[in-house]
Amino acid sequence: MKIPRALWVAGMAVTLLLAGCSKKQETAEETSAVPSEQPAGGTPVDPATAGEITGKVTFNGPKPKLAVLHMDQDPVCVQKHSSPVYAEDGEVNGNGTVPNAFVYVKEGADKYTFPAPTEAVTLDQNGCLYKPHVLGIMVGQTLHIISSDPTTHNIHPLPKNNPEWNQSQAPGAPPIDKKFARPEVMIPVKCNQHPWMRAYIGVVKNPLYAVTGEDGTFTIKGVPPGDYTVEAWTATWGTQDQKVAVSPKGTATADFTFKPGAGT
Amino acid sequence: MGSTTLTPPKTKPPRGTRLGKPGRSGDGFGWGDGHGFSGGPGGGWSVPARAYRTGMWLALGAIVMLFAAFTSALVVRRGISNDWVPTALPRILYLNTVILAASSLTLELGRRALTADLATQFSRWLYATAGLGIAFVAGQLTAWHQLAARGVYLATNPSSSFFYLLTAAHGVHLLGGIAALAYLCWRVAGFNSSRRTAVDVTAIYWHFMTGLWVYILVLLTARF
Amino acid sequence: MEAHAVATHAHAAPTGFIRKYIFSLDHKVIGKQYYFLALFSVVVGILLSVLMRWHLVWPDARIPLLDKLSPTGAPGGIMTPEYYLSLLTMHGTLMVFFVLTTAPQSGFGNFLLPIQIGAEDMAFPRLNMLSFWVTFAGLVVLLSSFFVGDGPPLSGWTAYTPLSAVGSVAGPGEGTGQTLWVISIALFCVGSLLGALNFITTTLDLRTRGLTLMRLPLTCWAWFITAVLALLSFAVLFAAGVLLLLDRVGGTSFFVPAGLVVSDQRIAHSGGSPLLWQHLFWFFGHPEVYIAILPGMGITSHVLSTFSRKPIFGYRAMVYAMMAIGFLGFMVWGHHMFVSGMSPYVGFAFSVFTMAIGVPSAIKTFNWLGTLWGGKLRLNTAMLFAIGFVSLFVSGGLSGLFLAQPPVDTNLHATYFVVGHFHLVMGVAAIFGMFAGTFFWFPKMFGRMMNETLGKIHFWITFVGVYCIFMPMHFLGLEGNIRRYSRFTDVNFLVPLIPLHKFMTIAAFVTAGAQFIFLFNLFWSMFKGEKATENPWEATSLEWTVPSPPPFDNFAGRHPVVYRGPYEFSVPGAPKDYVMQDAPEPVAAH
Amino acid sequence: MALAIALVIAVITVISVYVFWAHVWWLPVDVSTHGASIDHQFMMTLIMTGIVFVLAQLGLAYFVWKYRDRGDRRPAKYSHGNNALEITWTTAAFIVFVGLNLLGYRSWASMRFTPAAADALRVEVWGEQFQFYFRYPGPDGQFGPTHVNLMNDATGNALGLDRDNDPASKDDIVTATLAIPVNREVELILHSKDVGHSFYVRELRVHQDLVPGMAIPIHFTASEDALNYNGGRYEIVCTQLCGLGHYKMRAFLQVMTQEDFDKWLKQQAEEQQ
Repeated sequence: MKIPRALWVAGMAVTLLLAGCSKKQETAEETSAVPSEQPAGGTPVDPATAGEITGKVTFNGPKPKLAVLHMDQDPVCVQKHSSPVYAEDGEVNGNGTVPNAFVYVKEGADKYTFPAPTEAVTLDQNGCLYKPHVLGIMVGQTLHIISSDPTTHNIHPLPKNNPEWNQSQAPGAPPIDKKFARPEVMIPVKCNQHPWMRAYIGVVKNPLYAVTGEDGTFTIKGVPPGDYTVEAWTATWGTQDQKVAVSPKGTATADFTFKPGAGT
Repeated sequence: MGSTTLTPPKTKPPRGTRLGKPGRSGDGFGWGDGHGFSGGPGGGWSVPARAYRTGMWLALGAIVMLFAAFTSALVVRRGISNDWVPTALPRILYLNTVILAASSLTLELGRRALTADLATQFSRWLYATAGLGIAFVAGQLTAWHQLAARGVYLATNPSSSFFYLLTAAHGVHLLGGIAALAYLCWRVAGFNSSRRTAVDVTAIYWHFMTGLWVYILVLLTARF
Repeated sequence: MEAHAVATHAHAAPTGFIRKYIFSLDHKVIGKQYYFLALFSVVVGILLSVLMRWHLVWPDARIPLLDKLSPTGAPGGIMTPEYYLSLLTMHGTLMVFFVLTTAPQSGFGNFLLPIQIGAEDMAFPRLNMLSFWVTFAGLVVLLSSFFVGDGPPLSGWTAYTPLSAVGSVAGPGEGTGQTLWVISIALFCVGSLLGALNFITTTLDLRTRGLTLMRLPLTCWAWFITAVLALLSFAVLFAAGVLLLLDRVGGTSFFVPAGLVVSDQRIAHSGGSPLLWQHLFWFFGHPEVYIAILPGMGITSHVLSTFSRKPIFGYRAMVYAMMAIGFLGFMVWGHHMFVSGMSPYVGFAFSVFTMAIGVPSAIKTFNWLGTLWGGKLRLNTAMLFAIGFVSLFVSGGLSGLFLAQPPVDTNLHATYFVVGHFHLVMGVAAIFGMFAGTFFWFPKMFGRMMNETLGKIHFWITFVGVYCIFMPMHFLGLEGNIRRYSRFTDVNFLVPLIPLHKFMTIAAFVTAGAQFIFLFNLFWSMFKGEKATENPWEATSLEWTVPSPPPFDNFAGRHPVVYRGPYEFSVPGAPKDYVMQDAPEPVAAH
Repeated sequence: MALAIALVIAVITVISVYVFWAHVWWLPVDVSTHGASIDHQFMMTLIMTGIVFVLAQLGLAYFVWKYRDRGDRRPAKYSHGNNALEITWTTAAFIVFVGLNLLGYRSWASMRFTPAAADALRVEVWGEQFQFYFRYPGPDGQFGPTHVNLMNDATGNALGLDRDNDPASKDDIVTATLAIPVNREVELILHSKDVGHSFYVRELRVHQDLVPGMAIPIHFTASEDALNYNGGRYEIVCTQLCGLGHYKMRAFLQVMTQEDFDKWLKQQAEEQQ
């Protein structure tokens, strides 16, 4: 949202205004231009030969102690929970597996065309937490934001590559539908009114992504045969890459093990 | 208030004939107590020359407030934080200072020539002043280039922020002065020892700009 | 710039439409341009306040058409908190700058100052035109923020840093909207500085023969002192605006301290001072409130004296009081900052000056009452609004005495007590001044009379209405009702206060609706009003010696000569109950 | 018309005075030891301004009615004023206004000019969009350093403490509710992580901005009364416009007996170890 300095030096307010307008149009054009970014006449995926990538994400180290989230300031949030709520980032199961890791095909799938799905990805605000905590979405796909809480939230994604926005959603207000024009892993989402609330959105160019479940495992389906670089992302320990080869109708395995000290 | 000279009675300021109503002579109205009033009923009406001086002094008052605000910001900013790194000023600034001081001098010489009704000399000094003014601005731009070449930009540290801010603010005001000088050069033939309000008013501004620059230089170099 | 203006002054009446009405050099046209700019702004500003009041008491209500205006600001017509704050910012900015600073000073002042001092025009007509168009550009830039990015900024008209300095991460509207806001204010500063320079020069140097300073109408004194305040304070706001803009787009750190983490994002600034912004802003901001109210005081004095048919009581005391207000006005800005983290010793010193500035205000009030005392009051609409001004000024001024004292302010700071105080004393009081001025000078400006019946209906609803809106704010303040909250449902102690808020909102709807009566009266009278004579009010100052409306050069080549002060009413032995300022005949008593 | 305006002004005056007089809306209960002096100064101001308000408004109303143009031949009084009167009311106003302010000096001085006692309970207050956090120094009495790169609300480390590496941080207790013992002086040190906020507890008569880049100390003592109202629970609200969530930036203040406070603190400490 920064305006070029040269314009300021000129001091021409009207010019600035135009800059503001043209910037807006630019964004709109980019959104509409997204499909054409895909290589023209790219290969469609043949479902008959597509395989899958599975694996699990583990953490090898002392299990981090998760802090209790203090929701005292908003009684609505407190009432939604009967027991203390712990921070979600850095969560590790007893057997060392890691839920809420984002795994996606980083390289190797560019030659295929993947039209953005028409169905939306839903992000719910429930108990003053985001459900899900980590989610993936395709460029141009709709993010459908709803609230199950009788309190006002604001949804504030903090992207580096996409336009920032920040919008309140009162109880009973209509859902908010948004799209992301450029790939970005990951976009943190924050509610400033409940600052502990955090979601991560992985915006990717293809549907070849998954989020590890409660048991720390994941499955990426519909992967056309070929060689890929797969990346796993965690909120606490950063990312890891791995090369995998998927044979026709085959299942490739990619396990990721994170160690303490890495990451942010 | 600076209203030291009264309008010469029954003369029009230059250019008054262009848009003014024909056949009217200028009266020095305005004191409300009849000072400077010399026309009888039916006399003409125009703005007395002292109004331009008043206006100029007021403009300078506003500029003083502007730079006073910048100064207080500088003093506070330098005082409260520990991230202030003095910026070594390019030496060309001192040359620029001499150039600007010289331009004030040439302008004064020009005004003397005007008092003596030496038209050719007046125009020469006027051109010299404008030339020196442009040289000063060019020198300031050179100083910016030298700083930028050293990797010192607006946001590099607070002292460089203030350096660029104050030099730019002064430079913009000085450009106004150069525009006024250019106007004087353009209409140089219209001035003489009794028609000179525009020259005198410009001179007030120009000398003020010289003094302001010296003040800024002291502010930027002083260690306190 | 000055050099350019030299001698281009004496101008003939232009003939083309553009030179006559758009890029006019005529102070009367420019005055009307300012007046209508302010009128437009005040209509928008009131509309915003109605929307805000609506949302405050029915926060979940669907406001019709609002979702069309801003689909993200009011999804489904329900206003979001950020949109509320955007409207709040725009309401404050429009009202303070483009209404209160514009209409009483630049509007009426431009139209009347040259005529009242017997001059043909302002000293620098080209600067005058420039100052209007720069102000106009400022308004356009400000309003454009409704249509770009996230909409207008949400940092309020005070734009406290670092909220206003760190960009969109701090909230919606803090991106492009806030940048446009700063540019708009900078433009407004330039326009006001040019205007102030012109006013001062005109008053000092263009007074006609015999018009000594102590024979000036109090309106001229008010405009003059206001212009001095504007000249000294807007330059400082301009400087602050430049610094803020550099912090926003140039990466500097004047107002942003080190180590900020906004929305979990580290801010790459270091070492700036948020209090520096507050000091610079309020160094402008406090004189600004006097810029808003002084012209209203001048108009009120003028109207009260005229319709009391009495000389103003204590003319010199009035002048000195205005000078004292202007002077002390520069030494009290810290009273906005008692709880800001400023040194408490400095705070107390500021409070002493602030209490002292109440003295000249009291003097003025006593003198207004003294003017009414023993008068022969003609209670027309202009007079009613002037009386209303005095009442509102007293009410709002007295609540300032609470806020001026640091210990008392501790509990009232940033509550509705403050909102009630400044709306009464510098908001509606100043607007009552404008109404009085409009009814009083409309005949001179447009050559026709306004309708008195409509005027009185409008007065009654407005007078009672504003008391119903703003007096309860003081009660809310006692209860600790915080200002700038977009709803009162989320803090327990605010919930019981909502019924009172509902009462105020209804009063606001009625009062805002009553303004249509004024608008109708204004435009209807412009074309259909009764033709005005040269001096319909039997007033004494010079503008009533020329036709209504005045000719292009005001006095048609004539030079008025002034023989006496401006408020010579009911002079014993005089043939009528008023003596014109330019009447040469000797008068029995003086 | 004259009677109408006189009556309206009089009615407005009477209603306004009545609402103040009858305490229809009034100051909240005061539960601090210093609040009485503030309330006293408020009352002094209210009485003084009340008198001026009534006299000025009723005077205005009376003059408008009394001196209306009745259509008779009585001329208006030709007077340019009275210097003696001017001097009198100028002096009187000066003495009353400035004198009133000086009366408030001690109240302000006792709150602001002296630091907190050495044995006061020290608590840090941190504001951010849109939440208050409170930090107790723990048994060592030291507040550990805060690291901006570690500040992360989602991990519950809003203040950026490095408990593993900073010994002073290890026992620090961070809460979202401010609990304080009754009858003991409390010193709050106010910080802001992002933009300006303000700390206001109306019942405590405490109000101070949180300014980013500054650590601002304030001190107060909750009086015995504090336990008696609303279970000792009061609302802390933000009064400095800080962004879209300003209207709900709030926390609770819980006043407790010293024993309850010790227990509470211990429980918080256990939860965070």
